[in-house]
Amino acid sequence: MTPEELLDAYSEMVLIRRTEKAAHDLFMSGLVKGTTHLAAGHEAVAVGASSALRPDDYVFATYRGHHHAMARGATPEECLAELMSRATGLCQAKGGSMHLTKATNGMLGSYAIVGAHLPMAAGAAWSAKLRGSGQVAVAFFGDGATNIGAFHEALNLAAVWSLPVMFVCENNLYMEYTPIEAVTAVPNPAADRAAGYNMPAEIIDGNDVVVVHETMARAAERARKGEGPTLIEAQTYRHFGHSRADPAKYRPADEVERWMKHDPLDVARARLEALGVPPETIADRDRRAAATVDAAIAAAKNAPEPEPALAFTDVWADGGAAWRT
Amino acid sequence: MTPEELLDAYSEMVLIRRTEKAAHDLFMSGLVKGTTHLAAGHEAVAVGASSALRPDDYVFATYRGHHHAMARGATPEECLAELMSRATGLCQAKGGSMHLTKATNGMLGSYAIVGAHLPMAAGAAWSAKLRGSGQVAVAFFGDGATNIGAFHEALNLAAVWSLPVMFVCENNLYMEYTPIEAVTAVPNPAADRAAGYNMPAEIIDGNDVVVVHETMARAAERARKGEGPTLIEAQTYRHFGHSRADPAKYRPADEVERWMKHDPLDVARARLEALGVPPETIADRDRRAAATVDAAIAAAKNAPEPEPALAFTDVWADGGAAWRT
Amino acid sequence: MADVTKAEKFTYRDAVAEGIAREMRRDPSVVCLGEDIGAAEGVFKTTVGLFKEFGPGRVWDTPISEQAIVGAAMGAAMTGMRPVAEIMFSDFLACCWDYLANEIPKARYMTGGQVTVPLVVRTANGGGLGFGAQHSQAVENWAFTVPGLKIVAPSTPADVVGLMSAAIRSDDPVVFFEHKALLAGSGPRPPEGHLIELGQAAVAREGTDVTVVALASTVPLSLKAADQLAGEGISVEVIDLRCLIPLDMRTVLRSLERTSRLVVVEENPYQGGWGGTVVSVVADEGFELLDAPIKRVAGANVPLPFADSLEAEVIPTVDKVTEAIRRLSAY
Amino acid sequence: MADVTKAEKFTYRDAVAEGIAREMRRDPSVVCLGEDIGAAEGVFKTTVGLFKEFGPGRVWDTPISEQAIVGAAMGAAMTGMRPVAEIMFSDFLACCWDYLANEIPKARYMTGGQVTVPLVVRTANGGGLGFGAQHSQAVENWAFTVPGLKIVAPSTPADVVGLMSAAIRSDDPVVFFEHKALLAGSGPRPPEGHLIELGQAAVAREGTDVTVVALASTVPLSLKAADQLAGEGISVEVIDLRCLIPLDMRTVLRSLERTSRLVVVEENPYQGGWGGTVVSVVADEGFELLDAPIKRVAGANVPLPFADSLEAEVIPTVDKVTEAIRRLSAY
Ligand SMILES: Cc1ncc(C[n+]2csc(CCOP(=O)(O)OP(=O)(O)O)c2C)c(N)n1
Ligand SMILES: Cc1ncc(C[n+]2csc(CCOP(=O)(O)OP(=O)(O)O)c2C)c(N)n1
Ligand SMILES: [Mg+2]
Ligand SMILES: [Mg+2]
Repeated sequence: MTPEELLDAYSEMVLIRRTEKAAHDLFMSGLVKGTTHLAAGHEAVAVGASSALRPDDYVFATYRGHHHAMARGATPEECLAELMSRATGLCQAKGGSMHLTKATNGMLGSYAIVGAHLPMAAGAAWSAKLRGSGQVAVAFFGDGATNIGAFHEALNLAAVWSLPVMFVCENNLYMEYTPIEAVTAVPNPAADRAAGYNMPAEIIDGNDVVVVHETMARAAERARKGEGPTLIEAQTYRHFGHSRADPAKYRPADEVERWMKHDPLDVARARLEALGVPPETIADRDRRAAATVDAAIAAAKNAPEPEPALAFTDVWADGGAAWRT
Repeated sequence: MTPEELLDAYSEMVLIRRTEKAAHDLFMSGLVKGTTHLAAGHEAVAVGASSALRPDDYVFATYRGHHHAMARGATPEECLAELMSRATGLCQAKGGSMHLTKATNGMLGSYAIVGAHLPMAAGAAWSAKLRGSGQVAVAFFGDGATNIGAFHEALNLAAVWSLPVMFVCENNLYMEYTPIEAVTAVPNPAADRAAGYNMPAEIIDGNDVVVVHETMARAAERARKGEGPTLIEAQTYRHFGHSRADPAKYRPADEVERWMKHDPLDVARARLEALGVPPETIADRDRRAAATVDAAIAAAKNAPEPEPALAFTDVWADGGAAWRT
Repeated sequence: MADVTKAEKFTYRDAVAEGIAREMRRDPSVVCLGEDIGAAEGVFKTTVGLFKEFGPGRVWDTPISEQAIVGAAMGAAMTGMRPVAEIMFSDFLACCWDYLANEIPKARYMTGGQVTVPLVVRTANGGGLGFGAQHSQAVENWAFTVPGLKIVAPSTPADVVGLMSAAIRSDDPVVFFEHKALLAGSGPRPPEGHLIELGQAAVAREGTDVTVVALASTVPLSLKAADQLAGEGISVEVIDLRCLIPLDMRTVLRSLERTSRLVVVEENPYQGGWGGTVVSVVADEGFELLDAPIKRVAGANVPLPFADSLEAEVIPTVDKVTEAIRRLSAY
Repeated sequence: MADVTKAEKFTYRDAVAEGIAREMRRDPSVVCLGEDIGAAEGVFKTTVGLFKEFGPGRVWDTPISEQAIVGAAMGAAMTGMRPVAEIMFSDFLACCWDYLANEIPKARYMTGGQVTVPLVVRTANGGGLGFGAQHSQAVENWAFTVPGLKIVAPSTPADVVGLMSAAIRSDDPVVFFEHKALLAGSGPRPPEGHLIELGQAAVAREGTDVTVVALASTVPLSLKAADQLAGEGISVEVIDLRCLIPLDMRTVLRSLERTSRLVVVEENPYQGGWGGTVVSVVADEGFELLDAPIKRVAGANVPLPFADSLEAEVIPTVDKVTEAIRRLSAY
């Protein structure tokens, strides 16, 4: 990554962090309903990965997907409006926090059933291969997803068909409240399975955006050359609880502290400083992100609620919901 | 195995072979309806395994399960009667070839959805562990089952909970008509996955009843000692096609020939002869098996059809089928 | 007195844990398994206290492996245990549907009665909380398509306890739907030993003009509608089915003998909803009782939208129920 | 002439492969995937010729991984392809139910219309061949519980072709049920370009006394019943729905305007069967048309037994249909 690229990546991460903080506060104040799964702490995975992709590549994410939507170009306003049930939301308030999608940018959705999107990503990669488009597909998923059947089926298919797909596990040590190590037979829940699919695997620092970027760039290159899928296990940590108001008391204090000290924003900032980027340049990006998010909050608050009729659109490709003739 | 044990195992295998041959002929002559999946060629897996188990251990098999039902004590007559839709069949003609079950002997069923019974076997092993009974459970399955999600979930759960269960893959190189190697990312579809569950695995000659017996005995001992599950990949081959009248033309002639020369009955017979068991003793067992099966065919043919009312029994534990009050 | 009432506040959520605990105390073969149900006490707090009281030998945390959870429960049930498996959200039943559709309900029948599968699959069902398309569905109709499953969906805390006891003691497999929108509601704590036979509907409110058949979340909804309509001089009888299988059609038909008018209120979608089957029994066996068309107030035939205001458009509401009843009583 | 007829024998089984082939010729984005569909040409021989004509780049053999098959089809459909995925037996839809229930039908709606999922899931459905409890089910009612899926279930070879073309060209996801008991039957080969709009029922036989609504296997059954009853002076109209979604209730209600009597004949179980929904529309909107109770002849609420004689006890038969019609016409 060039210093400029890194600075842009840093800016994007800050923007995500601030948007997530806003989501949290808006949830607490009752303006965001339902549930949210904040990815604060995971920003480097999304930004590092996306910065290594082509604009026409495909990304599939989970219910913890704000960072992936934004890394692929969804704006804070679109995201917050969706969370706040506004008509201007990314999904017209029909998806919510768990289903952020920005299809025009190849971000093909956030899926809330653990593991379900891994076969979809394999399918998108198959499609790219069939069309000879040179595109790749990426599925981001949690450590907990490595124990569900769809994981196994997707990895085998991708390997057998030599598909241009990357499976990126965001291993944050926990499922909802239970540590992944308590329910998994191997220490590295994703990487230790890769050999069973004859698939190359890497375990990386998911909080270092440069490492993520470089790993993804290599894997994408392999994929585009027809050399098949790669599995990447990115070690990271969430700053908030699993969802909503979860205080995450099940996590030992020293573990939390250790990871908080390894904040992906700090890691990137340190790299920027080491590269000689002046502190004021960085601070300026911080300020710009803050201003963008403040404006997004205000805009989302002022945006209209969805029309009731929206409940009956877009079941079918003709735009409607008619089930009988 | 003592010579006596081996002779008994041989006899059982011959009995299975003859029963399967009868099933085939009866299918061809229209007396067996629906479908059959013959296990001829796989006998050593079932007999070797069962002979290493306690009577109260649990066995779960697939639609290709005649050999497992018989190895656990189902008689040729019970089996053939079931296949011929007789009231005296193992399952009262409600199960058919694909669902042979002999629950009184711990043979808890044959399941026709690929892979579905692996979690069940883990559950039976969990039950044994909870009850401290010292029992073990075994799931037999095909090579094709190693690519379905339930396989992955069952193996992980069994390993994490350290369950007394053995997963025995009967790798006969083919799914229905497609070679397993065409759709699997690793050469040994079961064994090469075991490391992903931190589970010991062995690849064995599934056509040598002694090898199967000894491998299973060791694995069962480990399981009973609380040392957890084992995966066994038994290499074998089917003598008939996948099901019904499939002539299995998709298999290369030299492959068929090679395996036909490695018939489990021949292997066992050679071992018996090497142990000094006189040929006439062996021939006597052959004759007895033939007589038993001939009698079974006759008895099954003469057995009554099921009463129509049987269609409405045993939905519920009260014996009935009432769905409303 | 106020304090006593406070101390006695007994929620639907509490009732789930209490119902399970009562059976675990009685019968050592009852064991629980599911995701985050142990030390974490369940993401809906419906297993609070179980891990503490019964320990890790009877309350087992699982990986995210719905097939393994329900499949293992099946294997354990076949071999002497009475497992109570939690599937966190009922939408995820789709991830282990083979077990619910093809394995558990058929094992007894297809073995000619050789095996028994006494298990309970508990799951949080239904909408109204803004959880969106994949976490809000009322899917009791999925289970209803499968002969061989008993189906329970209680509407009150006392019924949760009484039906949970019956479900766990049942030698048949039971799918137990706990409605997310009811979890916070409260009601009287039933006495020890409280047991409600499966397949017995309750007449939640007596009335003479229109019969409303409801289940789980639609029971309080229908009762509110009945309250409102009482002011307009319409007398509504509300039947809480409590179970879909066994289905208590006797209570429904008996009510129709008096009212001759039927509204079925169900949260699952209209297409393929359980109400269709209820209506078809009535349209056959109860045809001569009817003085008016039969109406169904059901979920719309669309996925569930996220926004509250949109969700209300597509699931049953008090207004939709009163509207349907008014039209029938004016017929 | 006899030879020509012989040469032209066109089975339902042939029609499946032909229907797919016609669309594959027209549109290079149509690709097939499934177990044993390639060189082996399908275990039901419903993909005969495809591998030979279109090669391994368009006809893909898969592992036994139903979730990967349908999930990959979804991902491909979202990105410019029109996959046709085979699930060998419809019972196995349970192994990938999450995709059918939660993913495919909801993707467009929950993204606010951003994604389109033009795929077909084809599957061999239904009983009558003695395949037992896990390979004989008619499960079109499972799909019917899920808003967002179109559902096709043809009864004739020509309809297979015409509906397959419509299904593959549809921008909505379609579940296409091929009935196992109809595969060997034959009929005329439709002309090139034959296309049947989804959601248009066919009046398979006109009549004036009783309307019979049928689907797939129950269409020939109902036609036989109608033939028999013609001899008794009862005139039966048989409607072949052809699709469950869109559901052509207009044709049903219009028929009832003349007959005033309805029998629904469906192979799936009575509990939760699609007939309940058809009946409930009629009992609401068509109440005043009715002169008699509505009858459903459906699968019994039991798993499917293996033995032929037992299976006949629990699935619709000509005798059960004639019996129901006779009772209605005598009402
Ligand atoms: C199939 C399925 N089972 C259970 C859940 C409930 N659930 C939602 S998130 C979650 C934990 C997932 O953990 P992980 O994969 O590590 O992702 P993380 O939340 O840590 O990002 C669970 C169990 C679900 N959504 N889908
Ligand atoms: C989930 C599922 N998918 C597909 C099938 C259809 N099917 C039955 S047997 C079979 C091949 C299984 O191969 P393998 O596991 O190797 O066992 P084998 O038949 O060789 O003993 C297939 C695909 C099925 N029964 N279940
Ligand atoms: Mg995690
Ligand atoms: Mg095989």
